[in-house]
Amino acid sequence: MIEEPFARGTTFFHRRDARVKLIPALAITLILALSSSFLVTGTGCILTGVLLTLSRPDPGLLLRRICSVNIFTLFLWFTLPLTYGGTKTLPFFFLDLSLDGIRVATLITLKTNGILFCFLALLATSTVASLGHGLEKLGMPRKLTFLLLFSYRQLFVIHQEYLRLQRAARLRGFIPANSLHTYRTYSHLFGMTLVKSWNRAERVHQAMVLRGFNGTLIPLNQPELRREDYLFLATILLISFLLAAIPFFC
Amino acid sequence: MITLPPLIELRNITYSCPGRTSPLLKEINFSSSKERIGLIGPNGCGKTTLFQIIMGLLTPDKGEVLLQGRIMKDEKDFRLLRRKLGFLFQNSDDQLFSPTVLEDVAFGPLNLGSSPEEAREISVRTLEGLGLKGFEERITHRLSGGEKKLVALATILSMQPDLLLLDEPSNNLDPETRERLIGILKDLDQAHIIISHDLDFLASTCSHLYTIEDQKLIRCKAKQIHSHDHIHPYGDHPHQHGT
Amino acid sequence: MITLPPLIELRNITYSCPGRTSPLLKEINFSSSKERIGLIGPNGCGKTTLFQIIMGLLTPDKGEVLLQGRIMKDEKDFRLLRRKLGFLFQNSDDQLFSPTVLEDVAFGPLNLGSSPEEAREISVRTLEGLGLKGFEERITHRLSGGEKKLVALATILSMQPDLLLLDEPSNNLDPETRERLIGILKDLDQAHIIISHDLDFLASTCSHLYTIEDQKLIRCKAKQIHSHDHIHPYGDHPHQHGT
Amino acid sequence: MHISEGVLTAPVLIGGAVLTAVGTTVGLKKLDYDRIMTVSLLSATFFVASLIHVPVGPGSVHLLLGGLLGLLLGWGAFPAIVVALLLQAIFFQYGGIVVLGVNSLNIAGPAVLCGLSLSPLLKGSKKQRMTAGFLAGFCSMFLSALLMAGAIFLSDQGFLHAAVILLASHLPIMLIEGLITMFVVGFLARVQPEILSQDTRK
Ligand SMILES: Nc1ncnc2c1ncn2[C@@H]1O[C@H](COP(=O)(O)OP(=O)(O)OP(=O)(O)O)[C@@H](O)[C@H]1O
Ligand SMILES: Nc1ncnc2c1ncn2[C@@H]1O[C@H](COP(=O)(O)OP(=O)(O)OP(=O)(O)O)[C@@H](O)[C@H]1O
Ligand SMILES: [Mg+2]
Ligand SMILES: [Mg+2]
Repeated sequence: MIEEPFARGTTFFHRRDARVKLIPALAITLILALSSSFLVTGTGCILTGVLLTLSRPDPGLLLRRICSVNIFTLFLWFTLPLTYGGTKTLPFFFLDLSLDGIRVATLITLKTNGILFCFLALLATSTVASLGHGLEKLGMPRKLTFLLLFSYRQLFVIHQEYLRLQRAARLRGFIPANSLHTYRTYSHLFGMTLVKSWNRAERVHQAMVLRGFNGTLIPLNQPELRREDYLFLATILLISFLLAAIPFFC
Repeated sequence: MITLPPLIELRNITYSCPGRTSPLLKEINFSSSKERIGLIGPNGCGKTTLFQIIMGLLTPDKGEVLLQGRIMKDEKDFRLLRRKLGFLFQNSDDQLFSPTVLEDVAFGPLNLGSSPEEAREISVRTLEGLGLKGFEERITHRLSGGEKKLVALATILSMQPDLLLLDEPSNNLDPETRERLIGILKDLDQAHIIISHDLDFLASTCSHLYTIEDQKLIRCKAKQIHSHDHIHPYGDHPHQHGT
Repeated sequence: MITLPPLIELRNITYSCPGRTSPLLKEINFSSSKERIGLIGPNGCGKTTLFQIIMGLLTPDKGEVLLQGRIMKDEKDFRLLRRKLGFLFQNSDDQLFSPTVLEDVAFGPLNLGSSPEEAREISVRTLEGLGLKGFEERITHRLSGGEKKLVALATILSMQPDLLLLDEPSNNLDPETRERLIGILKDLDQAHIIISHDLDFLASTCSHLYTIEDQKLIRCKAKQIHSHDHIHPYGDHPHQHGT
Repeated sequence: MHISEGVLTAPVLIGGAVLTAVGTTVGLKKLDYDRIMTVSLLSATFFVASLIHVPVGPGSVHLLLGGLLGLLLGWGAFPAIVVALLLQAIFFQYGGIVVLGVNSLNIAGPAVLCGLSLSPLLKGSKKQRMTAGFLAGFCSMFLSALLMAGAIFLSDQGFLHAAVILLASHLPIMLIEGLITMFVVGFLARVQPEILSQDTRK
């Protein structure tokens, strides 16, 4: 089942308006993504790690998330030290590992995880619904917001429909293997899900029309920003600023 | 004394499904103002189709739909009609499309021209009336089946319609929610037409019954609805209890 | 004389829904070989859940499922079980996924190792047995509700199971199809367990009834099933006719 | 099929973001509110596809089906894919906000391109339809992998070998995508041909 497990919680982070989390999340991500300094990325990783701890995520779940995101990093660790080239090498058993390759792989690992921590602390603590509205307030086109929110609403229905069909296939002795039969079966399961979604779209559209929808979407006002929100925004922006300024002091 | 025209009237409605030869509904005449009506009939006899015709979602081959004596001709007329009539779908998942309950309930009023504050206020009030206080920020897809049904009802009631068309509202409800819904429907001011296979449910919420037989809409005999017994409106046809 | 172990047996099955505190089913013991059993009970009492546990789709908190005296431990064991037991879903739309009827019915036999010719032959024969001759090339998605139900039954029968678990098979069927289904079930060799709210249907297809009450599976008194009347096995609990 | 954050340099990130913004704007322009539900639901379905794991060799891969979405929606596939990736970023933290532009471009660009160029074949014979399906799946995946490798290479020339390995490792996935897209197109043609012949692609 698709869930938003990190959004369930009542910490200070969970209670903040999505907007004041989106802006600093973007700032920190940008700083980390564009930096090539170990100091910045290392400090960033620690800072975002602290933020993440404050948002009190479920440890087991957190570990699984970190692992799944680091699969790509692992790929880099297996390839870059062998293929990156450069002049300096590090002998390792019978291999010559590229020092530059190791350096780059480390840097990317720091960046990836720093950004992941920042994401988990700031964005995963809001539901998609509130993030969608936050993004719209921050200037995302309205149609795109509605696309996001509508597909978010129907995602669960469609996924469950698919799972039920898959269960039916399993009950009829279907065991996935490397065969044309398997690929055809998956296509049929997915194709049926697609047909159902297509037809559901028609009915949901009718539901909108019945409620007076005639082409313009009127947003319902969102809660006002509170003092704590501004305080939160200022604090994290200050931290990001300091992070960005590190190279100028060292 | 001037007699007001009925709120809703059907005149000579004939409708055939695309791709079928014989019509599903044939020369149906019907009018209703402030009654509480139950509509029963075997599967596929055209009950849902009839509701869709009334709401202007399907166009009949022949005949007219009238709102307060005025013939509904085009989409613009039907927009007016849709403010007066609320249609509850058989499947609530098709009816709820906003992420949170409050947004979904406020969607109608906003489209009808309420300001965001008014819409919010109406929605909160409607939810309260249905015993759904505190549900405002809940995510709709995470609600239980019964809760979804009640929220779907709220999205319709917030538009303050004069007549409710409810398509199998007691389907898939557990006994408590079902009882709660009966209570709600009894307390509401609005008239309603309810499609259901659940005769007990109809007995407690409606004052008389219609059925569709041989493509015609027929009013059932009066006494049938008032007995709480096991009644068989389909007469001598093979019939089905339960379901 | 050696007594064979029962085809299916449940031992001390306890199951709680995720996120609920009190268990839905508690220490359920049951066994069946070649009987025709009806299972009734109010909405949400755990009937469908019980079927899912038997099929290995849900794992109980405690207790075991046994097939012919063998404890089913893992997915591999349950794969064996699923050849012997056929499960008809409450909603046929969840069960049919191939483009045409023939492909859907042949899917099971193909997975069980039949050659394409054999699978086709078995499927054609199964469809014929259900009075669905000529349906082979029809698009499953476009069938009527009743036809879908019968095709879903065919997809299960083509795997030649020893026991059928049918979850509300008469739901949403019109009276004729329902009668036809009763005839089919009476003629089949297989034993079955049928969940239904439709007591008439159970009376014509089952020899005895079980119900789930207070988390327990209880066998109903013998006479109840033979009366064609409106019986209330739930005793004094609030109950619901229809739906 | 995602590049995680931290690999790409500023010019590549900005380039990707700008092109994605353009593609999305075009897609949204062509999308009226009558069709927003269809696109939303297909976007959600596309997301669900990414949760489906099919076996390949000893392991398994998840589906992408960008080519299929391109065939069904044309330009509309662009915003649909952006939305699906945004949802993935939020749900699973695969590829976040900063790389969203590049990742979307990598998947949606080829999807729209293949969709628009191959969709006329859908109206043809069964053979043509199957070919269109296979090519849409195969080529859009190939182009996506190529773009992904290109983006990595452009960021840092030292990544050349890693990029080549990445591209090669996607070869079986391209085949699977081609086959599955072909079968799904076949399925739709039989079960609900209106979906393939809708005039929604512009
Ligand atoms: N879009 C369509 N194209 C062709 N036939 C249709 C279409 N929609 C409905 N039908 C057919 O019209 C008939 C009436 O359908 P309708 O949904 O009105 O029945 P109903 O009385 O509401 O039945 P139920 O009790 O099962 O809800 C059915 O036989 C159905 O197959
Ligand atoms: N995945 C789930 N998570 C939490 N609760 C669930 C889940 N599936 C079912 N339930 C709950 O378990 C209970 C039993 O469900 P089940 O489907 O077995 O009932 P049933 O007896 O088949 O009812 P019905 O007659 O309505 O089909 C219900 O209260 C339901 O809400
Ligand atoms: Mg209906
Ligand atoms: Mg059930």
